[in-house]
Amino acid sequence: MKITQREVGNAVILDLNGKLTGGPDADTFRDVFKSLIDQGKKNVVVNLEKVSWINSTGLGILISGYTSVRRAGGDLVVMHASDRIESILYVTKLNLLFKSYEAEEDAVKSFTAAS
Amino acid sequence: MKITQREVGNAVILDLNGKLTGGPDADTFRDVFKSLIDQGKKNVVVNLEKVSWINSTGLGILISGYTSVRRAGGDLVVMHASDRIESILYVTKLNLLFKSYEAEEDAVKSFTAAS
Amino acid sequence: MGNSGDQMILNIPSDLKYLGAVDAAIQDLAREFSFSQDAINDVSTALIEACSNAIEHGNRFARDKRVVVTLRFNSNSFSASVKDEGPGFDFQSAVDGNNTPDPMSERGRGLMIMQAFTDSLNFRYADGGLYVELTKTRGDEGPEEEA
Amino acid sequence: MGNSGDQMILNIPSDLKYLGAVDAAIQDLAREFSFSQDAINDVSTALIEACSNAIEHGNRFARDKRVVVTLRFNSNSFSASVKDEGPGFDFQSAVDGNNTPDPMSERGRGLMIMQAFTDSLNFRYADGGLYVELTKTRGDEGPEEEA
Ligand SMILES: Nc1ncnc2c1ncn2[C@@H]1O[C@H](COP(=O)(O)OP(=O)(O)O)[C@@H](O)[C@H]1O
Ligand SMILES: Nc1ncnc2c1ncn2[C@@H]1O[C@H](COP(=O)(O)OP(=O)(O)O)[C@@H](O)[C@H]1O
Repeated sequence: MKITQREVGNAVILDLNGKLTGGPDADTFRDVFKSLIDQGKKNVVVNLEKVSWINSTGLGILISGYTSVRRAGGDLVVMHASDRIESILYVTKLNLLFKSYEAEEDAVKSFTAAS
Repeated sequence: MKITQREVGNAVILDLNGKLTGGPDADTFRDVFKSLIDQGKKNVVVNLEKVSWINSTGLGILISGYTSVRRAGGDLVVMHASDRIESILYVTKLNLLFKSYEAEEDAVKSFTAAS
Repeated sequence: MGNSGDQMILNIPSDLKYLGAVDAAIQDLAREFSFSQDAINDVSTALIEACSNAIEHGNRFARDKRVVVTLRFNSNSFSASVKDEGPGFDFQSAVDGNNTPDPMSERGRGLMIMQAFTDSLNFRYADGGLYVELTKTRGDEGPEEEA
Repeated sequence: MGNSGDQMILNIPSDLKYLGAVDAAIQDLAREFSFSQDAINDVSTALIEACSNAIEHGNRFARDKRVVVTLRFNSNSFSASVKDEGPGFDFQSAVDGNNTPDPMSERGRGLMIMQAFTDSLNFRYADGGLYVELTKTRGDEGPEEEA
């Protein structure tokens, strides 16, 4: 899985590309979040548009990111999840933990509303 | 493989969808060409945009279509072939038999130029 | 299970890198057998989950241990089995128990996912490994609400 | 061929319906092993051709005969074999001969395609069937001009 970062407003968008399956991905993800929080960036949008699928270990990676930004006083939301991924979030009730947006604009705005 | 027909100018466009591999596809294709020629329609554009791949038997299906329209005084061209299919046409030298177009407009115009 | 000839067998090493190929094969085959996109997503998700567990918990990523996936499509259902070379686990109490982990827990959602996206899920220990057998009935789309 | 554990085996019935799943699996795996898109297309095309022949000429579409595809990726090449349960054929003269058919012929382009899209192509009769073995070197993209 590849991760690229960009900033929009007061949010950091992580564009993921590939499959989210644990293993080496977990370490990459943890490093990215650690460095974001060190820089005081704690409002994170995870863009799942180019994520073809995810397994339960991949969900764990998202949760670990969620936990670290929440601890730092920020939040994590996802956007552009496919139907397949949406239904996994629904079944695992993780849709109650992190909000899922269809439009980037709305995902970015979600932080402004909260703070 | 699914075939849908539409007419643009004096050409019939066949939009293929699926994989072109011989077997039952060969019969479907032959029937479509027979009925086209019976109706005097002999300028055919085969749209390969939604054809994910083709094997050598699939090439044979295209050649059989080509042969029947040529016999009737028409022509067959292809359009929107992927890089993968283009390189198969090149290797088998079938690019010398039927012209390949990137734009539908050019494919349709090719018949006007010839007649 | 219909004609026994109508099955595809995928044999992979214990490496997550191969899961994408398994997923891609199931997706294509399910489409070929006219499953709806929702049903295709469900079976792929459940099967990938079973394979992930086989690689991680069953074979513990051992290079010399294999995971064997068997796919069977017929007119009204899809069934599959995933076989590892591991020690198995106490699946009866896992299945009977409460499979909903703490919302913040990073693990423990695999069985829940497999149950939600299939119509039947069965575990069996044989031939030196765990068989996970799952079935999805055609036209029965969407995740099931949990009991 | 590198670590023997690093291989994926696909076992399918003699039915063209299964070719798409084989193609999808190779494509995903080749991407996972960082092959370029051109190289991925080449290996998929050659392999699908070998499988088509195994199903049609080798097994003659017999429901009870199988085609076994073995895929091996390593740091500098991809190699694969396709095994059927058929009678084989006189591959030596086929390979030595002129493989360019009449332009209007509807058949006879399979061997030509397999040769063009691989770096080595080998036929071998063993275990009651034909093995077609092919190799593609990494970074060696695009079809080769014919000799
Ligand atoms: N193939 C398997 N072999 C051995 N143990 C397994 C297997 N699949 C699941 N398990 C056991 O069941 C537990 C729950 O699995 P699961 O719900 O997928 O969550 P997770 O994989 O995140 O632990 C695992 O932690 C493991 O102990
Ligand atoms: N797996 C196989 N088993 C038996 N014969 C084969 C096999 N593959 C190829 N052949 C023989 O080689 C010939 C040429 O194959 P090919 O170039 O692929 O053209 P085509 O399949 O269109 O005939 C076939 O007609 C067949 O006689």
